[in-house]
Amino acid sequence: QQPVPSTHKNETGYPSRFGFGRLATTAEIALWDIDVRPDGKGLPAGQGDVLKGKVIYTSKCMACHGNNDTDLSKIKLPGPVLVSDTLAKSRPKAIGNYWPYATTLFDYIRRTMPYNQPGSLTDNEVYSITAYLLYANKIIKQNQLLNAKTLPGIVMPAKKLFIMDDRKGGPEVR
Amino acid sequence: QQPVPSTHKNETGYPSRFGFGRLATTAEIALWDIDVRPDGKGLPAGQGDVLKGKVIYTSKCMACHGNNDTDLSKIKLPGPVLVSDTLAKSRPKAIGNYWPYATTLFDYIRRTMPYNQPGSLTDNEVYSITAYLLYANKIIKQNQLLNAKTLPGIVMPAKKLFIMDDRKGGPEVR
Amino acid sequence: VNSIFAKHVQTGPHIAPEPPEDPTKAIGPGPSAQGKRSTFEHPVRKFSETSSRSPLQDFHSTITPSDLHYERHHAGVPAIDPQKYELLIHGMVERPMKFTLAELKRFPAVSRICFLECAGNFRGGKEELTPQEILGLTSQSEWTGVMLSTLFREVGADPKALWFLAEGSDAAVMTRSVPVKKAWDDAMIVYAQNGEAIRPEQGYPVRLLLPGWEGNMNIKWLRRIELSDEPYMTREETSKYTYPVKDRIRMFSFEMDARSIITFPSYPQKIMPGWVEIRGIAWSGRGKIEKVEVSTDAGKTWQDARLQDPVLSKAHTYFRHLWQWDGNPTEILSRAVDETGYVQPTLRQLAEARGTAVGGYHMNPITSWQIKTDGSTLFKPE
Amino acid sequence: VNSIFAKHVQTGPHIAPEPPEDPTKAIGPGPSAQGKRSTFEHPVRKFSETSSRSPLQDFHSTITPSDLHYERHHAGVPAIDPQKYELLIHGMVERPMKFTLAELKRFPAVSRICFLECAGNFRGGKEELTPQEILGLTSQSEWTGVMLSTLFREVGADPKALWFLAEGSDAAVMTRSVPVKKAWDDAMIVYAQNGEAIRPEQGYPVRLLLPGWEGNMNIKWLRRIELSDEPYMTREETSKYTYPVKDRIRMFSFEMDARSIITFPSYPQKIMPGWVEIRGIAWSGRGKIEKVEVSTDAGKTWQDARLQDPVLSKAHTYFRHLWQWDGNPTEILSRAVDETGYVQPTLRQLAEARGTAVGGYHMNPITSWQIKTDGSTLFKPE
Ligand code: HEC
Ligand code: HEC
Ligand SMILES: [Ca+2]
Ligand SMILES: [Ca+2]
Ligand SMILES: [Ca+2]
Ligand SMILES: [Ca+2]
Ligand SMILES: [Ca+2]
Ligand SMILES: [Ca+2]
Ligand SMILES: [Co+2]
Ligand SMILES: [Co+2]
Repeated sequence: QQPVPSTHKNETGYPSRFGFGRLATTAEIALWDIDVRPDGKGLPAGQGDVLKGKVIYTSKCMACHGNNDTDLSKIKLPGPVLVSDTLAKSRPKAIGNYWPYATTLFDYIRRTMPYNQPGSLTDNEVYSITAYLLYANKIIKQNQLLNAKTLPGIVMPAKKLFIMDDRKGGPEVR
Repeated sequence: QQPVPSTHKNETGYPSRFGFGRLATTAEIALWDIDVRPDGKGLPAGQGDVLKGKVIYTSKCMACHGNNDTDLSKIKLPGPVLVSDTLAKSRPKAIGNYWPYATTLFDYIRRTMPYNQPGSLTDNEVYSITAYLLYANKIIKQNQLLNAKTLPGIVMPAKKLFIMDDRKGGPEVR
Repeated sequence: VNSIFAKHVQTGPHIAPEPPEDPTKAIGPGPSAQGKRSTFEHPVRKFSETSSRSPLQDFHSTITPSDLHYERHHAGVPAIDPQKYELLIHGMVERPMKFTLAELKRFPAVSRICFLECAGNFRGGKEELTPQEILGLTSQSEWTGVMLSTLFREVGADPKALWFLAEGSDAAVMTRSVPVKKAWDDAMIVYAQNGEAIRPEQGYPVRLLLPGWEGNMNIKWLRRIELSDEPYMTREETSKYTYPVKDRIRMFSFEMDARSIITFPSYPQKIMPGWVEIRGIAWSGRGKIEKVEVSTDAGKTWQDARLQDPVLSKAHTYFRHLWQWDGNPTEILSRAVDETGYVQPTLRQLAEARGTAVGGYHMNPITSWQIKTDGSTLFKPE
Repeated sequence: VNSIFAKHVQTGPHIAPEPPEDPTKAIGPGPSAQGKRSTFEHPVRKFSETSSRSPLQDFHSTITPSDLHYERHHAGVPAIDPQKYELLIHGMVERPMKFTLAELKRFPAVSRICFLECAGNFRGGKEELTPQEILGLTSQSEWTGVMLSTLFREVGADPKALWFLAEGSDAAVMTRSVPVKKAWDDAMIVYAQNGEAIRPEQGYPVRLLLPGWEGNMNIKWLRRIELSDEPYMTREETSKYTYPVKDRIRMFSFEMDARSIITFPSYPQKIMPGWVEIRGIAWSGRGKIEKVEVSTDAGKTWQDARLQDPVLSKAHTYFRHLWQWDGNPTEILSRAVDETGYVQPTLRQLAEARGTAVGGYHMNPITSWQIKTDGSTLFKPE
């Protein structure tokens, strides 16, 4: 399953270029190119910290995701638990025990949270919330600052558990 | 294209009978078995004549199909012309010049005319209307009675024109 | 859409609500019991009082969405209660029998993708015609039902039976005579279209399916089959669906002859110089499409188009041909070749073969589109 | 229909007007711009706030009617103006480019029938479950669009690119990493579903199609593709769509493993002693279905079912098996074998291979139905 470079020959009989479409401008690309990779590529300027993150989390996220004090046996949250290794009775796949990359947290929150106001957070807010969630999940210290330099360096507890699927079809059941 | 008897072998691997469905009763068959073949099979008891037919035609059919006096250059009829070799300027495919079997007229009128009251005519009415239309198209005499015996004997002018398609595919364009 | 039809469109007004500037910033409606088309898309049949035509120019592949299947009715669409429905098979059989819909569904089922086409499909006469207007009386579905041969065995069909009458339960009580051989070949009694129950306009709950044969014979709302030693000479097979061939009238032309039509570019579409993929459909009632040839120089030279896999027997087959348009006016044409070796003829060839009174039914001439200097496309009437 | 869903059915009340006693005596309504289902038929998706399931038990063949295609949304269905739509391809390319919908349609088009399936498809736990409830997160369409390889050549994809990110323009701005090799194999950018424009719920106007790969990767409302030398590790491919295998978590399981389900007889249907045609669908994300075996004695013996032609790669394949039920209680099962030689496993085999925490995604166990003495059918939860 590990991808290999493909030096692809054009065997379609098509011309290699049709001339449809147009060059995209740098500004157009920048507007949509919001992804963040594990190596930090795509992380914006700016930074955040745990305390600011906690404030934002409490006002913009907690209603749906709860916090350490939320008693999951009493209420059903609209969103998944984000601080899992505390009061959660079951063992949900959550940040502390399941997410292999910290950059994913930044990427995901920035592109689509809060659920009811997707894409409304500033980059600094996202850094801060990410810091808070990593702290609440006991992955970073309270005083750790998050920015494009520090975030990719964080090693998540679950990272070591992940393996690529290497099945290739055939009779074996795995 | 002339069909041949098919002594069909069951090569499906299915049983020859599944046992689904039930025998139909004679009454059930009689209720639906309204078709009439060129050899007269299917024609009911009863009879009709041209004069009765003209009266019925005038009250139940003429509004949609016109008569000899209808000026087709002035009005557009809701139904096809049924007496074609008279005032009709164009040469529509009609009873006098196009229909190969008289039994078809009986069968068709009985099953679906008048258009707005399909299946409402008695067998005697259908015999009479058929007689009138054959007369108006100069195929039978005014005093000819129509019934299960006489109707299949009528030879339509267009009969000799009809040929079965005998194309079988292949390169020939015919 | 043509305004005369737009009035009747059943999908509501065509005013789409203005979508948000940035769809990533607004949550959309959630899942639902049945989906709807985008408010920006309005494919419609063009309909008259007796028929409606599929919008061939709007289709990107060969399964016709069920609600856009062409129609030809002789007394409208009957309403039939599936609980009360029964099919009667009688005549030259050992056991005249009735089958309920539930019973028909218990027999072994078969699915088949094939086209239907009205034998009167073809209209010309002016330049401003769309593929829908020229040739829209054809559509394709995935049909499911029981082989008619299975039912013929169940009732004990008399080997001496040569024909059967198929009869509908619409107000036309539509009837056609069919050679029994078709039942042993590939005729089906179908109750499903594109996976679900047949649509009312296509014969709900049950129709006859005669793959490759003229649409009218595929009796909808089927209620009765009678086996016989001779044909019935019904109105549809004598007064209609027959046509002049020299000094005679030809009857019982069952198979739909091979044909094709380019659906892109076509009127009123416009193309730009450069690469253009010419697209269309081809089909034959006699089997598989062997090849489709395309000419971009008014018929002087022809090239083989690519056929979309899988190529199925008696099925609409999508073809595509890449063409570099230099901006000069020209004519583009397609011609189908089927597996029997039949080559779709020109109108002139048909007239030579059949005489000058040619027309009406079973007309399958090559059709041609004129490309103008500005890239606009017009039908070329002969 | 289940009453909790009937409330939301968008097709209006289910009260069919009483049809006439004899439909041959009453003229019906004429042709129309768009057809409607019979008032006696109500196939519906079962939907929650985030997904809806196709009514597999109602289907007689393999093309899913577009309005019944399963759904899985993460932030609802966005409204997108096709005139404003653009697809951006950038990253490791010679020329970052944008394509309008009209431009995408100018490229050579390809059609392909294939299934989509949510990697989380499978629900058990009780006896009163329909095929729709157990396995309804799969559907099949005839898709049309441009090969992604054609676009990759147009932008000059860097041969060193190993992955690409595909991104949607819904409010989830859904992203997945895909090996570039899939683009050279068979990935497509599609704009048509079953002949017409893709339905909004399936990604209108444009989605990514990765034949045989888990549904979530087939990004809907696609707006951006970025070529890269490594995967992005998005939330969907790390926190979701991964699953425990012994003491590890397996990620990047793209292909949907071969599976099958009997859709007739199934809960809550009832059969009668005598001939019964067992029916169902089988599919594999790795290629063609080689065979489907059916057992009518709780897995002791197996027989090959008949496969409906044409058997297509990465496509729902209908199977049918004739069985004479003697009226005794039993269990019926099906198992799919694909062209790689993979045999659909039992739940026990999966648990042995993956450990006891097995579950969640990519679960394709053989499913079994219990036939009771009265002919009623119940799911058999393991
Ligand atoms: C109105 C409810 C709501 C609010 C407010 C909300 N979320 Fe969410 N969140 C959700 C839902 C629902 C999901 C699951 C979405 C899905 O699965 O597609 C989710 C998913 C997530 C996830 C992924 C969890 C996982 O296990 O995969 C993260 C992380 C997250 N939200 C963070 C936040 C943050 C940070 C905020 C505030 C800035 C926030 N959310 C505000 C509803 C909410
Ligand atoms: C309300 C209008 C109307 C009335 C009344 C009506 N018809 Fe018709 N008739 C039609 C139409 C429309 C057709 C064409 C139906 C079709 O093509 O399916 C037709 C077709 C026919 C045809 C076939 C003509 C052909 O060339 O194929 C015959 C014969 C016929 N009608 C006889 C009758 C008779 C006899 C009556 C009265 C007992 C009658 N019609 C009353 C409208 C009417
Ligand atoms: Ca990027
Ligand atoms: Ca790197
Ligand atoms: Ca009879
Ligand atoms: Ca005889
Ligand atoms: Ca027809
Ligand atoms: Ca999915
Ligand atoms: Co419109
Ligand atoms: Co309902």
